[in-house]
Amino acid sequence: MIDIQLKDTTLDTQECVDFVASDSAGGTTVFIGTVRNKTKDKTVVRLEFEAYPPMAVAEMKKIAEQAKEKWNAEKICIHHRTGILDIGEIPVIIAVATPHRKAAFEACQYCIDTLKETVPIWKKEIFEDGEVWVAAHP
Amino acid sequence: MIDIQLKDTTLDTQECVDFVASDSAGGTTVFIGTVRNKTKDKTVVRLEFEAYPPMAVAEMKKIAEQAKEKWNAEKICIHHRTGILDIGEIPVIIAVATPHRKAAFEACQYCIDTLKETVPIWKKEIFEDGEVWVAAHP
Amino acid sequence: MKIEILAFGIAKDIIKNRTLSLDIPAGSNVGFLKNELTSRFPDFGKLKSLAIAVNEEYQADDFNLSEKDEVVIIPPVSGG
Amino acid sequence: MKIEILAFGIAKDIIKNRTLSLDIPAGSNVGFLKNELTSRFPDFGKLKSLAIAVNEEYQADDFNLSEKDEVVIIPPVSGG
Repeated sequence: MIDIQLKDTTLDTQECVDFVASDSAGGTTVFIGTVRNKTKDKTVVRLEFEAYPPMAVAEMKKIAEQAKEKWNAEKICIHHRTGILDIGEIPVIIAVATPHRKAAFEACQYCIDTLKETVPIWKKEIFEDGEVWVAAHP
Repeated sequence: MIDIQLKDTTLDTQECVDFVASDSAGGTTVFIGTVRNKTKDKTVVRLEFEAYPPMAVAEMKKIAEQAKEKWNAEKICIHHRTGILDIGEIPVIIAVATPHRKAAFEACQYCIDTLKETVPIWKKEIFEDGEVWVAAHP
Repeated sequence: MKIEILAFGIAKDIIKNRTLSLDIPAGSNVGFLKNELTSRFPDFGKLKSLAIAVNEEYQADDFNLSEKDEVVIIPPVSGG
Repeated sequence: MKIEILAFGIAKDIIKNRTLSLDIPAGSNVGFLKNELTSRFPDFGKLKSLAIAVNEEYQADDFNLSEKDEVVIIPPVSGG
């Protein structure tokens, strides 16, 4: 089972953990992103996430399906925020339950690594003196 | 900051996640163990965890300190249950917050792997037709 | 043929709009479109990467476009 | 000297008690204690490993015991 959500309201870790809970899974690994207060020593005021919604959801679903297949995951949950996020807020939660724990770590890491490479979501960092689309330029 | 708890009441994932939350950490990784309903196709009825409490806490603290040092973790939380656990209950939660996500995965995996090797806690699996101390014999 | 293009993130800032209408030869491929975009808006050439999604799927340069396609400019993504 | 030993997990089942009092020569080390335990309770020899903690720390075979030490038999652990 896979649960993919792209939404503009606060993400809930417990909801993701509850979704993947399973009597036959021995290990659940969760990754929780957090808006950091600094990027390369520059103070971040807030972040803004923009998504191309239908494709972002489709790409997250692909990632979850690949991870489910490759690591024999029982359940995978990927929730991603859009909109304006303050410092300490959560842009992304990924929870993966697998029969054995090593696979849970690998699958969860695969999901977040791949999400950052392929899912059409863009993050703008807003500083006190300007703003920048993250990773846009070499 | 490190939070180590060994207790005979339900573990709370949100509590662990909240403990490690930090404005300067960009990634939190959480491992949640779960009591599986099967071991090698044998139906498990419940588990019983016994600990040598002062040393179990001391060893978990050592692990957290090593991980904090090695991966520059900001905060680490390790909670472990004792007593009787039913299927689906949580024996262990480990949450690690680091500035960058790769380190969070590595540190969290190190904590659970090492915990299973060194912390004086013993798990007895209770089946319908008997019981066994896990991993006691070769 | 006339195609309607959607832009997100920095692409939106570069074309100074959310959408863009382009007249390109019928049967043009994704590679042609990227060249066209970069010559009209040189700032696309400064990005780390430039991808095109057609009907919600990434497509390579040799993919042929049709008039009814949903075409989206995908600048370097940075979710998570 | 007389030492008081605590047992957990399967060690408790093997000695059929939570504690065990042993009379061993003064200055005996951990290795001697393990041999003594295994000869009295051969089931210890069947375990995957056998460790001894002294005052809440694992100790190697060459560690010398004293009468006031808190000595604990640590059969293979299986937490998590």
